[in-house]
Amino acid sequence: MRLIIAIIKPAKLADVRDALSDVGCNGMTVSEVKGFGRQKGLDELYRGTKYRAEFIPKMRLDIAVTAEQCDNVVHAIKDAAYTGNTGDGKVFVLKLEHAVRIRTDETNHDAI
Amino acid sequence: MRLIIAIIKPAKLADVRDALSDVGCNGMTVSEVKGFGRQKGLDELYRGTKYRAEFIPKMRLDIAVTAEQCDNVVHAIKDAAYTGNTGDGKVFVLKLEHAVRIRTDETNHDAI
Amino acid sequence: MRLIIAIIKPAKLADVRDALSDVGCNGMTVSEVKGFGRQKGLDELYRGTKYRAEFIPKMRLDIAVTAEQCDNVVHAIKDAAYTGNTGDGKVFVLKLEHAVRIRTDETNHDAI
Amino acid sequence: MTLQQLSYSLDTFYLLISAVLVMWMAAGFSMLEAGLVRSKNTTEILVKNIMLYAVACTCYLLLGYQLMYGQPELTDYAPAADFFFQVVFVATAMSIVSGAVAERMKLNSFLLFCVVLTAVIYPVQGSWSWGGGFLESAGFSDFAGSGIVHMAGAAAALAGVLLLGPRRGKYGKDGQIYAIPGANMPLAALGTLILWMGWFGFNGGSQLQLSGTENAQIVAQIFVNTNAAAACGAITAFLVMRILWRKADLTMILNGALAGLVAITAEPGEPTAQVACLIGVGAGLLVVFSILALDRLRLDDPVGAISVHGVAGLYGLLVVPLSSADATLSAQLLGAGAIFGWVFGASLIVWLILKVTFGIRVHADEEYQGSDVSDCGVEAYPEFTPSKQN
Amino acid sequence: MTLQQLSYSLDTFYLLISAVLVMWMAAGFSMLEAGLVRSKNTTEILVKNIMLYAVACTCYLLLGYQLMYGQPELTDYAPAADFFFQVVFVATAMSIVSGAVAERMKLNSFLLFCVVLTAVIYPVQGSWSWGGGFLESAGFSDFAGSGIVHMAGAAAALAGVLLLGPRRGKYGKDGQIYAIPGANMPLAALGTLILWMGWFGFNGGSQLQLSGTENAQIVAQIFVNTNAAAACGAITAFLVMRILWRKADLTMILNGALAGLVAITAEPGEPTAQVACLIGVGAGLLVVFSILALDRLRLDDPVGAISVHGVAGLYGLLVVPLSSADATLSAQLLGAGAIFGWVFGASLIVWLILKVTFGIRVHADEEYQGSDVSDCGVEAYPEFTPSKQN
Amino acid sequence: MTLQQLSYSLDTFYLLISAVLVMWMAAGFSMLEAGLVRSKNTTEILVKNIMLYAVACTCYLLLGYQLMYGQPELTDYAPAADFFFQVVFVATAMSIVSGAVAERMKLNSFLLFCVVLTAVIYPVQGSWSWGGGFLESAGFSDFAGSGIVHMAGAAAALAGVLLLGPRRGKYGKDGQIYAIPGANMPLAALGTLILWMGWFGFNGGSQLQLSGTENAQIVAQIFVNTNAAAACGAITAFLVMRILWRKADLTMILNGALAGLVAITAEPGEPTAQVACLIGVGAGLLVVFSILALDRLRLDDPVGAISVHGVAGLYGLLVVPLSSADATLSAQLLGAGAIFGWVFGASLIVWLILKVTFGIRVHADEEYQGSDVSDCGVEAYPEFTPSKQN
Ligand SMILES: Nc1ncnc2c1ncn2[C@@H]1O[C@H](COP(=O)(O)OP(=O)(O)O)[C@@H](O)[C@H]1O
Ligand SMILES: Nc1ncnc2c1ncn2[C@@H]1O[C@H](COP(=O)(O)OP(=O)(O)O)[C@@H](O)[C@H]1O
Ligand SMILES: Nc1ncnc2c1ncn2[C@@H]1O[C@H](COP(=O)(O)OP(=O)(O)O)[C@@H](O)[C@H]1O
Repeated sequence: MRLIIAIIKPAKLADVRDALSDVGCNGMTVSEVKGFGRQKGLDELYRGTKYRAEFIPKMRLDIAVTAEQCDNVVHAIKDAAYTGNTGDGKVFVLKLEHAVRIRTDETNHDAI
Repeated sequence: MRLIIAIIKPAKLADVRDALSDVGCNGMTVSEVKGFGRQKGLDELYRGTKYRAEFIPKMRLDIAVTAEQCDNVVHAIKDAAYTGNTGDGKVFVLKLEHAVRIRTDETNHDAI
Repeated sequence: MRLIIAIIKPAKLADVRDALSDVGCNGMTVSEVKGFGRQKGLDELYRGTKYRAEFIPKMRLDIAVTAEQCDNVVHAIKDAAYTGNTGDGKVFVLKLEHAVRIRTDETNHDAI
Repeated sequence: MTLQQLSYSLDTFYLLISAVLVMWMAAGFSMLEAGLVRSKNTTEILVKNIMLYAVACTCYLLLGYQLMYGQPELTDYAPAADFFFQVVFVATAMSIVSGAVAERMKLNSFLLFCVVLTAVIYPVQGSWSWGGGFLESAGFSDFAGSGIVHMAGAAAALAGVLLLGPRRGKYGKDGQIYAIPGANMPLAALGTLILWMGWFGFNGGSQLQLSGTENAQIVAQIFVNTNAAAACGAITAFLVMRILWRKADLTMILNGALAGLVAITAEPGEPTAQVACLIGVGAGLLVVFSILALDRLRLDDPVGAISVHGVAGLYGLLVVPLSSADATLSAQLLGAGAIFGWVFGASLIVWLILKVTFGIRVHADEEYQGSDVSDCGVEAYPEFTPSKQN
Repeated sequence: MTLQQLSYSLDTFYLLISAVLVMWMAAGFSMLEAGLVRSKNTTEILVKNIMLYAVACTCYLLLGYQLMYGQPELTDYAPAADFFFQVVFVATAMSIVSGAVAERMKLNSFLLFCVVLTAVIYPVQGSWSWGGGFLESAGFSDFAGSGIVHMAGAAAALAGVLLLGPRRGKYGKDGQIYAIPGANMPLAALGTLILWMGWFGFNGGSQLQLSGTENAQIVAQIFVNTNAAAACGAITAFLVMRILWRKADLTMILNGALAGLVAITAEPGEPTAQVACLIGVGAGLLVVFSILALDRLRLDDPVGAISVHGVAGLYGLLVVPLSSADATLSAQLLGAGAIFGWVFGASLIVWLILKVTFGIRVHADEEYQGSDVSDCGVEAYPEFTPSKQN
Repeated sequence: MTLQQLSYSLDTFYLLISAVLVMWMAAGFSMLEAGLVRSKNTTEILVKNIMLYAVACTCYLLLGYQLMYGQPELTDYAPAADFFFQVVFVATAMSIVSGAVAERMKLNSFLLFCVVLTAVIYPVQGSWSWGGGFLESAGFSDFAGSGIVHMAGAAAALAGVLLLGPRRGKYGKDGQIYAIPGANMPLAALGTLILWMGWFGFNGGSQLQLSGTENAQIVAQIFVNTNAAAACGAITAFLVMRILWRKADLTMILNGALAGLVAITAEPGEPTAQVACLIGVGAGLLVVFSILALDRLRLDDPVGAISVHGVAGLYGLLVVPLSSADATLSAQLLGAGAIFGWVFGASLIVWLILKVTFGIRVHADEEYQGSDVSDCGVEAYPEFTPSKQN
C-alpha cells in the first residue's frame, strides 16, 4: 500500500476530488497548509508599509491507496491539479505498512 | 520505529488521548483536517438555498512510536475512537527511519 | 529520497526557514498543529474558573529532500529550532518513494 | 402655539429618544450574548435575540400594555410615546432570559415562552406597581425597574435554568467546574457599551417628564448617577478579580458595569453622585461573588444574567431606602417577594408545560454540534473553523 | 426669548437628532454588508460603504441639494438642520447599491457612479415630489421615501446588477443555485439592528416638525408604527422560512425586518399600530419570495437589497391609499413608475458608460482571490485564514 | 410653567443627549483599537478602554471637575447635565492614549496614569481656557477641544510612546519598517463610524445652549460642518493613498475621516460648509503624511492616534483664525504651546515615575505571546487560532 501526499492549489480541490472519484478513490483527508517554494506571495500594503505574505495557501491531500492503484491516482491528481503556473504543487509517495478501519476492524486493502 | 497516523472524530480526541496515556504514550501532534469518505456532511440552508458541507471535520494524530509499542498503540486508538458509526476513521502506520529530539539531541528510541 | 517532518515552536519558523535556505533547501510545506508532550500549556482564567489549554501551538514542516541532503537539513533544523526549553520539538525522517512536480512532470530528485 | 403645546412636544420627544436608546439595548443584549456563547451557537442566539424583540413588541402591543396600564389618560405627552417607551422595557426583560438559557434551549419553546412572558406574566406584575396596583399602594418604590424589569427577567430565567440543567461539559462528576469561554470578546464588550448607552434612556426616560426646572434637574442627575454606578461597578469587579486571581477578567468587568447599572435603576435620581458610586461598588462586589456561587451551585448561566439582573436587581431594590425618604425596607421586601414569587412561579409552570409538550432542551447531538447548523442552517462564521471543540 | 424661538430651537434639535440617527444607518449598512459578503471581500465593502457616505455628503452639498430643493425658505427650523437631514438620506439610497453589487464591482467605477447618483440622478427625481415638482402636484404620496429613497436605490442597484452579472460560482450551468454564505453573522445582525434604530430618525424626522400637539402625536405614532412593521416583518419571514425549510434562517429574518421598515416608510404616521403590523406582515412575505425569485432569475444580490428596498419599497407605495385618504393608487403608480423609470434608465446609461470606459467588473483572478488584497492591500481578518474557499 | 423653565429643560436635554453621544465614543475607541491591534492583544485593549472610561468618570467626579471649573453657577441648564457633558470629554482624551501605547504597555501602569491624567493633568490645562483661566484671557480659541482634548490626549500619548519604545518586530535593524496589520477591519470601521456619530454630540453640544434662534442655527451649522470635514478628510486620504500606492487603504481612510473631525473641532460653527470641506481636505492630507513620517521616526503608534489627534488637532487650532475674526494666530500658538508643554511635560514625569517603579512595558515573553492570556486570562477569539504569528 502507499500513502500519497499531494500539495495542490486550493482552487483545484474540487477538480482533484472529482478526478479521484473517477479512478475509484473516494476517501481522503485534506488539510490547509502553507506552501513555501518558487511561487511568491502577493504584495500587501498596510498604512503605507508594503509587506509580502511569504507563504501561499495550499491544500494537502493524504490518500491511502493500494500499490496497484497508486500510479493511476498519482496521474489523476497530476492532470486535475495542473494549471501550468508556478505553485501547482507536488505529489509525494510513501510506503504504507499497515491500515485499519476503526469502525469495522478491517485492515489493509479492505480498510482503504 | 513507526509513525502512526490516526484520523478520528474530533469528539473522541480526549478519549484517545487518555487511552494513549494509559499505554505509556504521551507525545503526539494533532492537526485539524477535513475528511472525505463514506460519511457525508450535514445539509445547511442559506437564504433558501440548500448546500452541503462535503467534508467532515476530523482530527489527525501523528504519533511516533517504537516498533514494539506500535501494536499496542494502534489497539488503544481503535478502542478509544470507536463509536460504530460511519466516519469513525482510519489508522495508518508508516516506517519511521529516524527521530531526533531538538532540545537534547537524543535520537531514535530516546527521542520519542 | 526522504520526507522530513519537523515539529517546532511557531516563533522559530522564520529562523528555520532561513537556515534551510542556507543549506539550499527552499521548498517546504508548513501547517499549524497542536502539540501534546512534556511541555504544558498556560493557565487561563475565565469568569473565575481556571482552565489549561492542554495543547501547545506548534508548526509542522514537511520537507522532501534527497538522501544526500537529509543529514544536513536535519542538522540545520535542529540548530535553528533550538532554545533549550521543553517543547523545542522533534524531527522525524521517513523514506520517500517517489516525488512529482505537477507543473513540469519532473520526478524524484528533479521534482524536489 | 402655546407653552403647553411646546412642553407637550418636548416631553414627547424626550420619551421617544429615551425609548430609542432602550430599543438599542436589544442590540446590546444581542452582541453581549453573541460574544459570550461558543461560535457554534452564535447564529442561534442572534435569532433568539432578534425574534424575542419582535415578538415582545407585538405581544405587548396586542395585549400586554392594556393589561398593565389599561387605557391611561395621558395629557402631558403623546400616548403613543408612552406606549413606545413601555414596550421596549418588556423586550429588555425577555432579553435577560435568552442569555441565561443560551446554548441548550430549543428555539421554538423559547419563543413560545416569550409570548407568554411579554403578553401576560410581565404585564401582570407591572400593573401592581407602575400600573397603580397594590404594590404602589404599599409604598413599594422601583423607579425604573431594578425589580419590575431586571429581577423579573432574572426570575423567569432562573426558572428556565433550573428545568433545563447546565450545558454538557460545564460541570464534572466530582464537582469540577469547567470554563467554556465565549467566542468573541469584542462583541461582548461592544454589547456592554451599547447597554451602558441605552441605560441613559432606560433610567433617564423613566422620569417620564422633562419639562420644568425640577424635572430637568432630576433627569440630569439620573444620567450622572447611572454613569457613576456603572463605572464603579466595573472598577470594583476589576479590582476583585485582580486581587483574587491576578487577572483582569474582561467578562467580569463587563458584568460589574452592568450590575452597577441594574442596581442604580431602582432609584437613580435621589442619591448624590458619590452615593451612586457606592451603590455601584456594592453591585460590583456582589455580582462577582454571585457568579462564583451560582457556578458552585451548578446553575449554569453562560452570560451571568441571573447574577447581574437578579442579584444586583434585588440589591438595588433594597438600598432604595438609604437614599429615598419615602421608601421602607419592608415595602421593598414585599415588592421584591411579590415580583419574584409571581414571575418565578408562573414561569416555572410555563416552562414545565413546554418541557412536557414540545421539550425545552435541544437534543444531545445538536448540542454537541451546535444549534447553528441544525436549527438555523448556517454557521455564524462559516469560513472560519473553530480550532477548539468542546 | 419668545415661544417662537424656543419652538424653532426644539424643531431644529429634533431634525438634527433624527439626522444623526439616519447618519448612523451608514454604519448599519456597513456592518450588514460586511457580514454578508465573504471574508475576502470584506475590507473592500467597508471601503465602499465609508467612501460612498463621504462622497454622497460632499456631492449633495456641492450640487444635489440645490438641484432638489433650490434655495428653500425655511422659517421654522435652521436651514442647516434641513440640509443635514436631507443629506443623510442620499447616502442611504447609495448604500443600497453597494450591497447588491458586492463582491464583483470595481471600486473606482462604483465611486464614480456614486458621484453621479448623489449629485444628479437622486436629486432630480427627489425634486419631483419633495422638491414640489410634478409628482407632488399629481398627488403622489411618499412620506419618508419608500420610493424616493429606497426603491430609487434599488433601481440603480438593479441596473448595475444586470450589467455586472452574478458572482462567479453563484449559478451552475444547468440552473443550479449555489449558496455563498456571508462570513460574519453577528455583524449582519448588528447592522440590521443599527438600521432599525436609525429608521426612527428616518421616518420620525420626516414629519419635519415636532412642535405642537398634533405634530408630536404624529411623530410618536410614527415611532410606534415603524417598530411594529419591522417586528412583524421579522416574525413573518421567520415563520415562512420555518414552514418552508424548517430552518430559522437568520439572514431572512433580518431581511424581513428591513422589508417591514421599508414598506412602512411611505406612510408611517396614518395607520394604526395594528395596520402597521399588517403592512409588516405583507412585507415579510413579499421579501422572502422575492429573494427566492430573483435567485431563480439569476439576478445575484448578495445582501437582498433589491428585494428589501425595491420590492418592499414599491409595495409600501402601493398600500398608502389603504391608510391615507388623500392618496390614490393611480398617483402612487405614476410616482413609482416615474421614479423607477428615471433612476433605472439614467443609472443604466451611467453604468454602461463606465463599463465601456473603466470597466465595472473586477478581473476574474481578483474575484477569485478577493478584492481585499488586490485592491485594498489588506485582508479584513489577516490573522485568520478562512477554511473554506469558494 | 414658564418659558424660562421650558428653555431650561430643552437645554438640559440637549446637553444630556450630546453627552450620551460623546459617551458612545468610548465604544468607538474600543472598537477602533480592538480592530487595529493583533488578536493576541485584543482582550487587553478592551479591558483598557472600558476601565479607562470607568476610571476617568470616577476621578473627574471626585476631583477633576472641581479643579477645572470650581463650582460654576449655571442657571440656564441643570448643573448635573454640564458635569455629565464635561466628564465624557475627559474619557475621550484618555482614549487617545490607549491606542498609541497599545500592544506593549502594562495594564496597571496604564490605569495609574489614567488616574493622574483625568484627575489632575487634563483638568489643570482645561481650567486655563474653558475654566476661564489665562488662555481665555489671551484670546485663545478652541471651541470644542481640538487642542484641549485631542492634542492634549496626543501629547500624553507621545510622552508614553517615547518612553515605551516600539512594538517588537515593528522596526528592523537597518531602518526597515514592518507592517503589523490589525486583526479585525470591520471593528475598526465600526469604531470610526461610532466616533463620527458621537462627534455630533462632541461638537454640537459644545455650544452649550440650544435655545434661541441663533443658538439653534449655530448648532445646526456645527452638525453640517462636522460631517463635511470628516467626509472630505476620508476622501482626501483615499485619494492620496490611491495615488501613492494604488491601494484603497481602509485604515488610512478611517484616519482621514477622524483627522477631519479633529481639525474642525476647534471652530465648527463659524466656517461655511465649503470651508469646512477644505479644512477636512487639509486634515486628510496631513494625517497620511504624518503617519508615514512618524513611522520613519520609529515612533510606533499602532492606531495612528498621535497623527490623528495631535497633528490634526494642532492644525485645527491654527486654522481657526481663517474663519473666526476674533482669533489670532499668536493666541492659538500660545495656547497650543501651553497645552502641549504642560501635558507632555507632566505626562513624561508621570510615565517616568511609573517606569522606574512598576515598569510600563510588558515582559518580552508576554509581548510575544500576547497580553490576553497572560494578563487577562482569556483570548479574544479563543476558538479561532490565528494563523499568522508575529
Ligand atoms: N521540497 C519540498 N518539500 C515539501 N513541500 C514542497 C517542497 N517543494 C515545494 N513544496 C510544496 O509545493 C508547493 C509548490 O511549489 P513551488 O516551488 O511554489 O511551485 P512548483 O510546484 O510549480 O515548482 C509549495 O508551495 C510547497 O507547499
Ligand atoms: N483512502 C483514504 N486515505 C486517507 N484518508 C481516508 C481514506 N479513506 C478515509 N479516510 C479518512 O477517514 C475518515 C473516515 O472515513 P469514512 O469513509 O467517512 O468512514 P469509515 O471510516 O467509517 O469507513 C474520512 O473522513 C477521511 O478523513
Ligand atoms: N511521540 C511523538 N509523536 C509525535 N509528536 C510528538 C511526540 N512527542 C512529542 N511530539 C511533538 O513534539 C512537541 C514537543 O514535545 P515536548 O515533549 O513538549 O518537548 P521536548 O521536545 O522538549 O521533549 C510536542 O508538542 C508534540 O507536537
